[in-house]
Amino acid sequence: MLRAFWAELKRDLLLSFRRRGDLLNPLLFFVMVVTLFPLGVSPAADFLAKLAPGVLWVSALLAALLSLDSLFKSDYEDGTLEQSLLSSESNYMMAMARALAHWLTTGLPLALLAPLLALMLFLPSEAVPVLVLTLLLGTPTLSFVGAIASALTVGLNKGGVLISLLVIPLYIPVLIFGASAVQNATLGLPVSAHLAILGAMLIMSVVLAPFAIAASLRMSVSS
Amino acid sequence: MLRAFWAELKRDLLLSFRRRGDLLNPLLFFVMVVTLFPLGVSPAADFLAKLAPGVLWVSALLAALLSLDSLFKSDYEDGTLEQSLLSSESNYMMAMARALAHWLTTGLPLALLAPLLALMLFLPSEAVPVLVLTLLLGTPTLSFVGAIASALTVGLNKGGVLISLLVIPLYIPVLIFGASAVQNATLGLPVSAHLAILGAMLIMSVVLAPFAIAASLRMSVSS
Amino acid sequence: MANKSILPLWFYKLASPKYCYQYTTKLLPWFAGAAIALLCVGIAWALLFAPQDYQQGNSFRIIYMHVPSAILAQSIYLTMAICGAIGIIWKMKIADMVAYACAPIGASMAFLALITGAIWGKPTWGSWWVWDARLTSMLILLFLYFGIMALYSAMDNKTLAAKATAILSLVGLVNIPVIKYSVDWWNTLHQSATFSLTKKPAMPIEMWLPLLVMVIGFYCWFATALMLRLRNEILIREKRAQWVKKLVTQV
Amino acid sequence: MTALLLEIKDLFCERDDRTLFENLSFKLFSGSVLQVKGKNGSGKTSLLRILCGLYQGYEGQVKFFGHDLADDRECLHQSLTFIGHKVSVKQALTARENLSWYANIQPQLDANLIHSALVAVGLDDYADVLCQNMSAGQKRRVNLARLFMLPDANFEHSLWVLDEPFTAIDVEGVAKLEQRILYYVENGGSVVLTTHQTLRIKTVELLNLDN
Amino acid sequence: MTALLLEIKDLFCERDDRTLFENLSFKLFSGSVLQVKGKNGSGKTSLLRILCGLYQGYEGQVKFFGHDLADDRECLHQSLTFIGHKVSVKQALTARENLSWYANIQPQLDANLIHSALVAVGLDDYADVLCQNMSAGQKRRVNLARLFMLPDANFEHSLWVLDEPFTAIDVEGVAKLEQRILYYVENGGSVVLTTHQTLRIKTVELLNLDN
Ligand code: HEM
Ligand SMILES: Nc1ncnc2c1ncn2[C@@H]1O[C@H](COP(=O)(O)OP(=O)(O)OP(=O)(O)O)[C@@H](O)[C@H]1O
Ligand SMILES: Nc1ncnc2c1ncn2[C@@H]1O[C@H](COP(=O)(O)OP(=O)(O)OP(=O)(O)O)[C@@H](O)[C@H]1O
Ligand SMILES: [Mg+2]
Ligand SMILES: [Mg+2]
Repeated sequence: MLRAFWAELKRDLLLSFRRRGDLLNPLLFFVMVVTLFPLGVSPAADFLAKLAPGVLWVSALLAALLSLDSLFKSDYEDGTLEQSLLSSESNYMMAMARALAHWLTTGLPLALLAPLLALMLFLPSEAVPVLVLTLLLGTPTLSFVGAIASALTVGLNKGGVLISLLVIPLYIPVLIFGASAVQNATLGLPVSAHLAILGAMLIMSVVLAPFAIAASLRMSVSS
Repeated sequence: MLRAFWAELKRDLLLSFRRRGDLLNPLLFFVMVVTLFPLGVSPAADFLAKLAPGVLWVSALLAALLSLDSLFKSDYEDGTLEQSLLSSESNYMMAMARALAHWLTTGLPLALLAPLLALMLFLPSEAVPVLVLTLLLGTPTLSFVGAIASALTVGLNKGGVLISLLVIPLYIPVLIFGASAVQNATLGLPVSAHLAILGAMLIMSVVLAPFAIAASLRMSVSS
Repeated sequence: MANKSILPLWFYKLASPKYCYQYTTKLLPWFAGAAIALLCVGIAWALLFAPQDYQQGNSFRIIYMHVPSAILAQSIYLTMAICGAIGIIWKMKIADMVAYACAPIGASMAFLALITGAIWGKPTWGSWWVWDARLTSMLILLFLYFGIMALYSAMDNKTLAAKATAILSLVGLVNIPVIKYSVDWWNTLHQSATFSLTKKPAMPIEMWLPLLVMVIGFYCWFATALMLRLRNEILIREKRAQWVKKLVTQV
Repeated sequence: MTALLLEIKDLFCERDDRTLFENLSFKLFSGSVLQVKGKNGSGKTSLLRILCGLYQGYEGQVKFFGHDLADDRECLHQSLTFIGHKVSVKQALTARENLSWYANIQPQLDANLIHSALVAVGLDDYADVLCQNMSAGQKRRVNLARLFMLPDANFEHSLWVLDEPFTAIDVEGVAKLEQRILYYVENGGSVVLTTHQTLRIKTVELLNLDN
Repeated sequence: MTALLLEIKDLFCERDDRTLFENLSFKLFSGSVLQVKGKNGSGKTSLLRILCGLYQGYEGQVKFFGHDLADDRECLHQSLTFIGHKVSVKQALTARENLSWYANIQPQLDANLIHSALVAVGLDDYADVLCQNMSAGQKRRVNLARLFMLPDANFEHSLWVLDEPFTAIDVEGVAKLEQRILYYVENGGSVVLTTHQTLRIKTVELLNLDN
């Protein structure tokens, strides 16, 4: 069981290493969305500081969302997806590996880069650890839940927009708790309840989502 | 010359009509990004009113950007793109038709829907006509400029993130003038200079971008 | 199937489109009649006889549309998700069709709840819309409905589409408790529950009774609309079955 | 000796309101080749995908070693190698990397045979070339190399489902592949295949989908 | 009568540091068929794409009717029909819609012949079926239908470049296609093609890329 898990994980990481750009892209996207706000809205420091938690979280979410489209697409098109599903190894583990690889190449680098961007948006420094923590807890949920939507739509050759439609309602709870935890931290309020909820969502999605992903993939392939 | 233009335009519109959802999707995406902000940042009306111009413009920009990825991708993969380029009709017109079809199915509906969302974000009603006008002037530029990036990257089978990287720097001027025109309108300041600049960018991009698009497509196909 | 029957026989019977079609032919007039009667009585009672609210005056009367549609929007989602699960587990075509028939009705209810809420919000809270937890989660519900409908219409193979939307609606189920308990978990502008099995109603009984009538009337209306859509869907999907051909030639 | 591998009963399949086949029944015993014949669009690919559990739009029964496919696909997938219309090769990986991934997810294949498989399909010079830099036929060969990675010990109980395996392959390659199929079948393996070219293997059962 | 259609001089092409061909020179006169032969990966597709102006990684000269391809592709594109490895058909359009799009962007094709072309490739029943609901061979046939949309009057000066046109096509379809090619060539058309199957057309010039 673990053998297929490692094989899939290794393959996905190798693929994104081959296109080295891909590893950098979510980061750069993140940076740019963050820079769009001061430009579009207002560059005043105190105003930005108030915006910062929300903007950082929203753009992390969008970065995750943007990369979802290609998660299973190329595997579907070149036929390796159906070969994965024909494996006698468990499809649950395969799905888990794919979602994990997605997080390792998008969510994780985002979370690690966040402090720098927080600085650019004048987020009070006492809120920075909470920001990183919420991103570390929240972005895997985004990857796992997003992978479900990606799996559902992979056979439909639509752009990423249908995925967004399916996925944003499910992302909103994560966004609310993540952003308001950071907001609370800037005001010196307690955040442990928020973190606990984020953690609970994380566990739920890591355990349950692979079932839904595997089932959706089997369905998408069967046409 | 016009024959190929109409044939390509008709084909693209027919394709997006076939997947009826596709016509609706950018709109729904737009709606959802707009709703993310109040959730992530703050639901207070006066705060939102100040944010509104920027948020509306940023999300229109993201909606346009998200759909760029699939603009030439499927044509490249199924080989119809090389057939288009083998046409003895002018490639300039073909490129123009593609970019126009993109605008008709994303930018235009966005601009028409914007007043509703402006309401939800408490944008002062006197700024709404300016918002629509700037979107009508600005979104075609986004489509035409975006199509260049899409054409450049189509052979590379990367996700949409590389496109974002190329395109956001080019989108920033549009964003700045668009958003600040709306901002000015909320404050009762004149906006004609901004509109003139947006118009100039529009004309420039409609006239020049198709050359760049056609050349990039020829390059992408040749590998 | 009969040999591994852990479920009652009618459950399997209902799974046959033909049986289901005939069964709903009998039920339909009853539900339609009940819906019309209850809604007429409810509306007349609500608009003409129920007392004015001492704070809000007559504007509160929109509650008689708002609350039933809000409740229904959630119940329909639940129905849809449960049918989706049944469809996946027991591969029952009828369950898939019910789930499909539910989605647009539910979306329209969610939309109605939002609109009536917004109209009501203007006089009471002073704005059409606030970003309150309950309102927001209701909006998410509407989006979920849209997503489900978009996914369904995007897929050509309807068996697969049913399976896909079932998975999605099951995942979206997490939103229902959030809507329900948002008013308790966060202190918000919005009212907390009026209907409860354990507690006495918080509003005067003469306001509350017509609301109850309206709610039941809405449920009957939902059942009617569901059956109509379901029967339509059965005919389309089974168009090559012998009994459908006979039925069509009779007309 | 020859066990009943695959049993199809009363298979019915329609797509887009066109009936592809109905009342289709046949049995496949281990050690034999079944060639599915038919015109373009007669349903060969659909049938092959049903046999692999990749398509569920059918009625009737498909049994592999007595296990109904609708309930238990595990058993089939332990023995199956499927080659379809798609390349099934990751473009951004090298030939060797693709094959070692296959060896990991399909435990019936043996990772130690990768090199000899590459030699067999004539790609030993291209082992470390990215597949995106290969010609159509070379990509196809990488996919076919899986057939050379099955150790002889696993031939029995094993099923190959090959959908037009000779597409894009040159004459010499076709001959080599036919040889391999023959060797495999003679040692207890079973094959279901389609092709529009004339097979030089003699002992083939035919199933014609045109009627 | 037979004009010099295509003239190749000293063509050199390498990909990934492997020389595919060098000092390649040949002439093609109108009314003839040139079959490019070679093993998988010998450079057939690369050569055909160079001839169409779809690949620029070469040295040497390619002249079409005296116009050098590097300077003027207009002239070639007015006469060219290229069928490559890819399906070249939009999945979300019907067969008819695909062909009428082709007729618009490639004015040498005649939109009035769409129906008869569909009949010729045996897809008259599928004219209004979305291509995504077709089998591999049927999609391929939609693409090949273009060869039946060229009016006889345009045969002269016209060039078909066909890269393995028989892929996925059944026996009957191959025969029909060969017939069409023969008819076209006899009436002044010219063809450059590759295939791994044996051609039944007799009067073929060969160009072998293995050396
Ligand atoms: C667009 C805005 C609004 C939305 C989306 C909304 C949504 C909801 C929802 C989901 C329920 C829950 C029904 C249930 O499950 O029990 C509800 C009930 C209710 N709403 Fe609203 N509402 C909105 C505005 C308002 C306004 C402005 C008022 C009046 C001040 C109001 C008063 C009530 C009352 C009295 C109930 C019944 C409480 C209950 O039974 O739970 N709502 N609404
Ligand atoms: N995109 C590419 N980038 C780099 N090298 C390539 C690319 N495509 C093909 N090659 C190399 O060029 C050589 C010739 O490829 P080409 O596709 O022309 O061969 P072919 O004769 O058409 O083969 P086949 O019979 O398999 O279609 C091959 O050896 C391959 O390795
Ligand atoms: N995705 C699909 N959706 C609906 N119908 C389809 C789909 N794919 C194929 N069909 C239909 O099913 C029939 C059989 O297709 P199938 O691919 O099984 O044929 P085939 O025998 O493999 O043909 P070929 O020799 O061309 O590969 C065709 O008539 C086609 O129209
Ligand atoms: Mg086939
Ligand atoms: Mg080739």
